[in-house]
Amino acid sequence: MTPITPSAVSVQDLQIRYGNATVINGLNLEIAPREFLVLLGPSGCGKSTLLNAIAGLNDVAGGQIHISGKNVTWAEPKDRGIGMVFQSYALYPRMSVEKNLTFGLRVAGMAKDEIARRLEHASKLLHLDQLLHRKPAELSGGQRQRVAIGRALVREVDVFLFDEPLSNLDAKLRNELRIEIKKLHQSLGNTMIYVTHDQTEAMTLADRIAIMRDGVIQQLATPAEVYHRPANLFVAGFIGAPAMNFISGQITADGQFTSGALSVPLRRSLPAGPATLGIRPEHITPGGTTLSGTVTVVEPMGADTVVWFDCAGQQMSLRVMGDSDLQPGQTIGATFDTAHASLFDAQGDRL
Amino acid sequence: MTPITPSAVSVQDLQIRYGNATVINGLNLEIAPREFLVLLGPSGCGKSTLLNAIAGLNDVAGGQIHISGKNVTWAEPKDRGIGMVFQSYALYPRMSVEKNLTFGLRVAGMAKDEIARRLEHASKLLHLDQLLHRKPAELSGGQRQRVAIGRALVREVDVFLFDEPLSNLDAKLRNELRIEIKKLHQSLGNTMIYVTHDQTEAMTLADRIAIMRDGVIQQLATPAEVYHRPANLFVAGFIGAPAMNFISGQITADGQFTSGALSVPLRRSLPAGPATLGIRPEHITPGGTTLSGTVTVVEPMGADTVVWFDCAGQQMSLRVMGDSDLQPGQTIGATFDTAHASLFDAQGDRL
Amino acid sequence: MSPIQSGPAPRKITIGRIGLYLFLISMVAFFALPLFVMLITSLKTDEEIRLARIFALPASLNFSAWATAWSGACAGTICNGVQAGFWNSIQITVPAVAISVMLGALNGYALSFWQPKGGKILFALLMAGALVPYQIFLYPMVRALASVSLYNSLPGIVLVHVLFGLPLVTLLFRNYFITLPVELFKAARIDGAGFWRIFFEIMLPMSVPMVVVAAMLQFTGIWNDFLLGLVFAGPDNLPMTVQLNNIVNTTTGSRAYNVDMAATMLTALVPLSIYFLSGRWFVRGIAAGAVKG
Amino acid sequence: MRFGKWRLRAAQLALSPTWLTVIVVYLGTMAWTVALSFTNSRLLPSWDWAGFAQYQRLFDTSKWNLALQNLVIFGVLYVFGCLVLGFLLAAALDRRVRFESAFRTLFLYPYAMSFVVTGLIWQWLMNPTLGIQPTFQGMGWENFRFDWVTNRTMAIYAVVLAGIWQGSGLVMVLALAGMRGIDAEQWRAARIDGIPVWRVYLSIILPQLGPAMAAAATLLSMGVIKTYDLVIALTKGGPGSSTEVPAKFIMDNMFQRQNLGLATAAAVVLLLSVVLVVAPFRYAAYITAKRRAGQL
Amino acid sequence: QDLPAEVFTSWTSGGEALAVEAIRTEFEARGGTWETASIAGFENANAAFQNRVIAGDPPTVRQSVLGLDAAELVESGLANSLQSVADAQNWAGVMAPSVLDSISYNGEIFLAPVGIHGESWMFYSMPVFEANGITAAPTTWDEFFAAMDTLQAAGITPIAWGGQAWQEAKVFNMVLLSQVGNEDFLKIFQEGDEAVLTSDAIVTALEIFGRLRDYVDAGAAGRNWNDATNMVIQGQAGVQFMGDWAKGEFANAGLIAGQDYGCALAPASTGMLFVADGFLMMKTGDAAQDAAQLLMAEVATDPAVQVAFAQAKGSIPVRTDVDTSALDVCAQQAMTMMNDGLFVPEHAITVTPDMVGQFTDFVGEYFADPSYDAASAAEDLADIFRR
Ligand SMILES: Nc1ncnc2c1ncn2[C@@H]1O[C@H](COP(=O)(O)OP(=O)(O)OP(=O)(O)O)[C@@H](O)[C@H]1O
Ligand SMILES: Nc1ncnc2c1ncn2[C@@H]1O[C@H](COP(=O)(O)OP(=O)(O)OP(=O)(O)O)[C@@H](O)[C@H]1O
Ligand SMILES: [Mg+2]
Ligand SMILES: [Mg+2]
Repeated sequence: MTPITPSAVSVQDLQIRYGNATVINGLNLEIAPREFLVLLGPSGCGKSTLLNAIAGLNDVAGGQIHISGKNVTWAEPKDRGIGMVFQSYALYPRMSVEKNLTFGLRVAGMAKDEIARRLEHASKLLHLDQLLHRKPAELSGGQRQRVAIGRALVREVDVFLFDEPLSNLDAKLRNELRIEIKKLHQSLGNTMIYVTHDQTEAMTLADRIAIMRDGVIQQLATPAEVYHRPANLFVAGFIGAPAMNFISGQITADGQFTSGALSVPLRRSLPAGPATLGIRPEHITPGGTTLSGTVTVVEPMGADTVVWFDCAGQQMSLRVMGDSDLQPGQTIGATFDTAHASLFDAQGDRL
Repeated sequence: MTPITPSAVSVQDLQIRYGNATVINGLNLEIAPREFLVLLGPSGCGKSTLLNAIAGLNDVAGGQIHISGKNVTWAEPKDRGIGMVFQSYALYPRMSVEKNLTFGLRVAGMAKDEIARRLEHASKLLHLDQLLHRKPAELSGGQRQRVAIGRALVREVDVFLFDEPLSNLDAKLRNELRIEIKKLHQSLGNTMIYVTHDQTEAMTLADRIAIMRDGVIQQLATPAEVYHRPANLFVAGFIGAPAMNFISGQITADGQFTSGALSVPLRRSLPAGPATLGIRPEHITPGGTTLSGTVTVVEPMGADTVVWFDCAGQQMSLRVMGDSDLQPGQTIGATFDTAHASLFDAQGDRL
Repeated sequence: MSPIQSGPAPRKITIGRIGLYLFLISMVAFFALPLFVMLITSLKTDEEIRLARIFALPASLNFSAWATAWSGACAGTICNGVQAGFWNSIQITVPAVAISVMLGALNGYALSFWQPKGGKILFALLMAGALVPYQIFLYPMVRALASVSLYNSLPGIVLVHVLFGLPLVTLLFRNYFITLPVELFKAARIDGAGFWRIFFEIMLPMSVPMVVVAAMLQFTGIWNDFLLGLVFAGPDNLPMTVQLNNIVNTTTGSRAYNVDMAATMLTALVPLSIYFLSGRWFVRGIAAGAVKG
Repeated sequence: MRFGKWRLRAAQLALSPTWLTVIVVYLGTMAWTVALSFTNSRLLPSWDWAGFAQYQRLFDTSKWNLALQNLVIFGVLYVFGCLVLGFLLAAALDRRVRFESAFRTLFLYPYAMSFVVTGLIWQWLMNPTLGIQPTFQGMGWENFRFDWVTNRTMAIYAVVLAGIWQGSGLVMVLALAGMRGIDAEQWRAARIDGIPVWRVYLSIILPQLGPAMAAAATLLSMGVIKTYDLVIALTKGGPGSSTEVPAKFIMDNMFQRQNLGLATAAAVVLLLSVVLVVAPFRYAAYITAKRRAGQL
Repeated sequence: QDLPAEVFTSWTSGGEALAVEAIRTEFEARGGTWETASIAGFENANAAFQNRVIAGDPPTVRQSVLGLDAAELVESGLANSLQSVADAQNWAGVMAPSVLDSISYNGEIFLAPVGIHGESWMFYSMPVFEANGITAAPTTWDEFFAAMDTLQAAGITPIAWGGQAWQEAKVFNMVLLSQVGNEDFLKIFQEGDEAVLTSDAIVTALEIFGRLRDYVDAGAAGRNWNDATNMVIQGQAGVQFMGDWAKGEFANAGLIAGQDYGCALAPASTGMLFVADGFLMMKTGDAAQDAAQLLMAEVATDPAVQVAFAQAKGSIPVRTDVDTSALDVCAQQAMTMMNDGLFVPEHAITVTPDMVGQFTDFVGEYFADPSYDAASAAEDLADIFRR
C-alpha cells in the first residue's frame, strides 16, 4: 500500500518490540513534505522509540518505513536522508565545534571544499562562526543546542528529527530557541519531526500534532484542531494549561447535558447516556449562574489570571485577562460558552 | 537597627564572600510573618547564596540575620527554626520515605510517639501515607517533591525555605505542584521564602517578589506592582513572557515621547532627554497605525496567540486572545494603551 | 536580645578536626613505615644490619647497596643486578599494557553499545575466568604456546599478560561505557560512522580517564608479576621481578638485606613514580565512571 | 537484526580474540584441569586414571581444609578490612584536609608495590624480637605485645593486616571518587536536619557508595583467591600450617611435591567453591536488575 | 666441535655462583659453551623447569637433588644415562656407596653428583660458650640441655632457631638419627619399616625435639636460617643446628671455624646426614648437547673442580680421593666420616617429593604446637609412611 502522492515520511503498520514488550503495535503515519510534525505525549509513550525507528536506530519488528518515497526499513541510518538532534545533544565531547559539524561529512569522504561550503553555511545560519574552535564543554546550553542542530543541517537532508531538543534548557532559553527553530523551519523548508512533551512547543511549532499514548496515536491534527476539538478525553486533558475542566454527567433524551443542578442544552441531538463535558478555563467567564463555587486559589500571571474554584466538590479553573480582584474564600458565579465546549461519551471519545 | 515589629526573617547589611569574590554586599531584607516571599532572578545572581545564608549553610562575612526576633547569624542550621526544600530534593536515597521524614527527629532523640504524630500529620497532609515504605528511586518527581516538603514539615518550624523546588520537573507537573504549594501555604500559614527563576511561579505564588541581580535586590513589591510598574529596565525585561517590548527614543521638551515616526503624548511632564518606552505584548492590539510592521512568527498557544512582527527593524510581540488569522509575511498595524506603558530614563530607572 | 555580633565567626579548632588529623597522621605512620624501613635498611652497611635494629637510622648515607642492586648483584654466574631485567620488564609491560587496554576498551565498547549475540555469556565467562588461580593455566598454556612457537619469547609473554588482563580491563571499560549516553552512539551512527570509526574517533578519545585507570592497574599488575614472567618469558626476557627474586630469595646462599631492599625499591620505582606522577588522573578517571557498577 | 549485517560482524570480529581466549584458555584449561584431577599424575601430566582418589585424599588432608578455612578468614577480613579502612580514609580526606593529594598518594602507593619484599618488611615489623613490639617495650610499655606472625592463632591476622595495608588505598580512591559524586545538597539537608557528620557518613553516604564498594570488593576478591606471594613473603604458610592458603597448596603440590593430580583436584574444588559463593550473588543481582527493569 | 650446554640451577647467591664458576671455567676450558639459566628458590626453579619440560624445550643440564627427586624424569625417559662416564671415570671406586645409590635408577647411573652438604651440624659461638663456662660442645642431649639451661639463665637465647618447616625438619632428622641410629634411620625413610616406626625411640626423639621449643626465642617463627646464624655471630644466641652452608655467613662476618665459632656434630649423632646435588642430563634430541652433557659430567666430578666447588660453597666433595687440605676443619671432619661410611642420606634423597612435603608439614606442625603430645605424633608420623 504505497501512498499515491509520495509523503516525505511514511510509516506503515510499524511494530516495535523491546524484548517481549511490544511498545508500538501497528502504527501508521504519513508526513507531507515541508511539514512540521510534532509528536507529543507523556513520558514513556513511545515517542523516542518511533523517532529512533524512523532514523534507523531501532530494530523494527514489523511494518515498513518510507522516506522520500524510498523503502528504508532496513537501510543504514546514514543512508536514509535524515538528520537528528538529541535531547542531550550528543555532541562529541573531544571534538571542536567544527569537527563536530563536519564529522559525518568526513566519514562519508566528501570533498574538502564542499565540506567547507556546508560548514560555512551552517555556521553562518546558526551564528556559530565565532565558536568553531571551542569544545562542547566550553559552550552554553543554547550554543550546544545550535551545534547539535548544525550537525543535522550540514547533512543537507530532507527530513530533520528532533528528540526533545529543548527540554534540558531553562524556561527563558527554551522560549528563545523555540522561536529560532520555528524560523529555521520557515527558512529551510525541510520536513521536521519533533518530539516533545511540552505543549507550548507543540502548539507553537507544529503544522500538525500527533498526540501519542502507549504507542498509539490518539489524534493527528493541526494545533488549533487539537486544542479546540480534542478527539478524546486524554487529548483534551493533556493539552492546555491549566487543563480543561471536566464535568461528568448525563445526556438526557430531551437533548440536554445534566450534572447535578447544571443543565445545558445541546446544539445537536445525541444519543442519551453518560457523558463528560469539557470546557477550557478561558471559556468560562465570571458572572452568571451556570456554575457557582468558592474561590480557592488565585494565580495572577501578569497578562492574565487563573482563578481556581470549588464547584460542587470539583476543582475548576477559569482564566481572565489582566488582573482579577477575586480573593480566595469568595463565592463566585460563572458561565460558559457552549459553542466552545466539548462532549465526550462514556468511552472518552468525542461526540 | 532592630526592626520595631519583629519580622519573621530580617537580614541586615548582609555580606557574603566566596574567596575574594563578594557575591552579596550589604543586602537588607525584612520578611513579615506568614508572608510568601519569592526571590527571583537570573542564574548566578545570588539567590541560593542568600537562601543558604538564611539557613546557616553559608558563612557570613558581615551583617546579621534574625529569625523570629532572635539573632541567628552564627547559629547552627538546625537551631534556626527553619526547614528547607532543595532543588534536587536531596532525599536520602537509601532510606524509605518514612526514614527520610523522621531521620532528623530520631537523631535529635525525640520521643517515639511525638515522631509518630508528626509523621502522620505530614504524610496525611501531603498524601504520602501509601508511599511510606518506598525508596526515593521508586517515586515519581512529584512524589519526591512532596517528601522533600514533608521533611521540612515535620520540623514544625516557622520559616520554610525553598530553593527552586520545581525546576527539575516537567511543565505539566510544575503547574500542578505550584498550586499544591500555594494551598500548603494557605493552610499552614508559615513564612515561606521561595527561590526560583521561573516567573510564572513567582507571579502566582508570591505575596511579594524580590527581584535580584548581581546580589542586589532590584525591586521588592507585590507581583502586580512588579509586573505593571517595574522599577527599572532590568525588572521590566525580566518579568513577562514574551518580554516587554522596548522602544528607545527621546522625551521632548513639549511632553512627547518620540522614536522615529512614533510620537506619543506623555500624561505627566517629565524632564527632556533620552528614554525608553516599554509596552507589554498584551497591551498592544492589532489595528490602528501607531505601530506598523511585518509579521514574522505567529505562535498560537491555544488560549491566546503571540504574534511577532518586525517594526522598524525591531522585533516586537503582541498577544491576542484565542486564535489569530495573521500569517507570517503579512503587514499589520497596531496601537497601544499609554496608560499601561512604562517609561525609563537613560539609567534605566522608572520615570 | 542576644548581644550584637557582626563580622566573620571566630575560627574554631574543633575536637573533631584535631581527631581527624590525629587519625590521618597515625595512618601516615601505618602506611609509610614499611617504606621507611626499606629505605633506611638499604642505606645500612652489613655490620649495621647484623645489629638487627630495624628502626635505627644508618650511621651514614651509603648508597653502595643501591649500586650493587642495580648493576652488581649476582644471579647465578651473571652479576648484573636488576638492570637487565629493567629493560626486559619495559619490553614486556609496555606492549602488554597497551594491547590489553586497547582490547579491553574494544570489548567494553562492543559489549555495551552493540550488544551482539552471546555478549552476556562472554562477559560472564570472562568474569569467571578472573577468579581462577593462575597456576592451573600454566601447563596447558605452555603446551599451547609451544605448539605455535611462542613459548619463551617476548610476544609469548606479552600475549599471556594480555589474556590474563582482559577480564579486569573489559570490566572497567564496559562499566564506563554503559554510563555514557547512548545518544552519542546514535548520533555517530547517523553521521555514518561504522564500528571502528565510532570506536577510534569518538569512544576512545572520550575514555581517556578510564584508559589511565586501566593502564595504571594493568601496569602495576604486569610489572609486579613474577610467576608468568618466570614461566613464559624465557631466559632472555626474564622480567625485573625474576631477577629480584634471584637476588632476594636464596636457600643455601647468604643474604644481603641492604641489597635486597635497594633492589626491591628499584624494582618498584617505575610503578611508584607512575602513581606519584599521575595519581591525580587516576582519581579523576575513577570518578569518571569506574565506580558505577 | 538490529544492525546491518556487516556491522554486526564487525562487533563479533572485535570480540573474537576474547571469545578465543575464553574458549581456549579459560574453558579449555578448566576442562584439562578437571580431567587431570581424576588421574594419578605426579611430576608430569599422565593419563593414568585414578577416579576420585585425589579428591578423597584432598579432603583427608588437614592442610587443605585448613587452607580453605584460612582463605575464608583471610578473604572476609581482608575485603572487609580494606573496605572499612578505605572508607574511613576516604571520609577523612573528604573533610577538606590540607595536603590532600599528598595523603592520598601515600595511602595509595602500597598498591603499586609487589609483595615479595613488603612481606619481608611486615615480617620484620611484626616480629616480636625485631619490630614494633621491642620498640614499644623499649619506650616503657613493658606489657606491649605484637607478635602475630609468630603466633599460630594470630598469624593469619598478620597476613590480613599486611593485605589491608596494601589494598585499602584502592578502596579509598574508589570511595573518595564516589563521595565527590554525591550531591552537595544532601549535606545541606543533613545539616538542616541537625545530623552529626559521622552519622551522615554512616547513614547517608555509605549506603550510596554501594556501587563503588561493590567495584572495590570485586577487585579485591579477584586477588583473594590468588593470594600466594603475600603469604610466601610473610609467613611461608607457617607457623606450622597456620597460614596455608589454597593457591600455595596448589603451587606446592604442582611444583614442589610432584603431585599434579592432587593440585588439579584442589584447583577444581577451589573453583567450585568460588562459583558456589559467587553464583548466588550474581543471581540475586540479576533478579533485582530484572525486577527493576520490569517496574520501569 | 661446539659443545653447548644450558645449565639450569637455583644457585644464585654470591657463594653459590662462585662454586658454579669453578665448574664453568673448567667446562669452557675443555671446549664447552656454558649458558646459565638460574632461578632462585626451589619452587620457582621447579615451576620454570617443569614448564620447559612440558613445552618440550628442556635445558641441557638441570641441577637436581640426588635421589627420588629426579626419578620420574628418568623413568619417563626424559634424561640421558651417564653410565658410560661413570664407568670411564670409575665412580664406583671413588664415591661413597650411599652417594652411588642415590644417583642410580634401576642400576643405571643418571646423575652426576656435584656437591654434598653435611647436615648434622651444630654451630656454636665460642665466646658465648666460654663466657658461660661451657668448655666443650655437648655430646649427649643431657649435656646439651644442661648447657642450654646455663645460657638461658645468663639471658642468652640458647638456640638460634629458624622457624621454617624445612629447617625444623632438618633439626628433627638430627634428633631422630641420634635416637634410632644409622641403620634404622634408613629403614624408616627407605622402607617405612613398621617396627622402627612404632618403636619407643621415635617417641623419645619427638620428646627431645619438643623440648627444644623451650630454648627458642619468641621471634623464631618464620625466621630465615641466615638471620638465625647471625644471632650466633652476634653472640645473641648459643647454638644453631644447620647444614654446612651456614659457614658462608660466618665467613662473611669474618669469623673463622674452630676459633670464633665451633662446628660440632649434633648431640649423640651416630652419623652425618647429608643432602647432595647433582646434574641431570636432559634429553634434548641434539647431538651436540648430548656430547656436552658427557663432558659436563666429567668436568663436574673432576677432583680439582670438586675441591674448588666445595670450597666456594662450603660443601664436601663427592669423591673420597681428593686432596682435603684446602678445606676447613669442619669439612675435613665430614670427609673423614664419609670415608668411614658414616654418611646417611636425608629424606629428600630417599623418599618421594610428595612424602618429603608431608614429612615437612608434620615436623612443622609438631614444633609449632606445644600441645601436640609425642605419642600421638609418633602415630601420625608412622601414618605418613604407611600410605
Ligand atoms: N532499550 C529499551 N529496552 C526496553 N524498553 C525500552 C527501551 N527503551 C524504551 N523502552 C520502553 O519503551 C517505552 C517507550 O519509551 P520511549 O523512550 O520511546 O518513551 P518516550 O515517549 O520517548 O518518553 P520520554 O518522554 O520520557 O522520552 C517505555 O515504556 C520504555 O520503558
Ligand atoms: N561555592 C562557591 N564558590 C565560589 N563561588 C560561588 C560558589 N557558589 C556560588 N558562587 C558564585 O556566587 C554567585 C551566586 O551564586 P548562586 O548559586 O547564589 O546563584 P543563583 O542565583 O542561585 O543561581 P541559579 O539560579 O543558577 O541557582 C555566582 O556567581 C556563583 O558563581
Ligand atoms: Mg524520549
Ligand atoms: Mg541557585
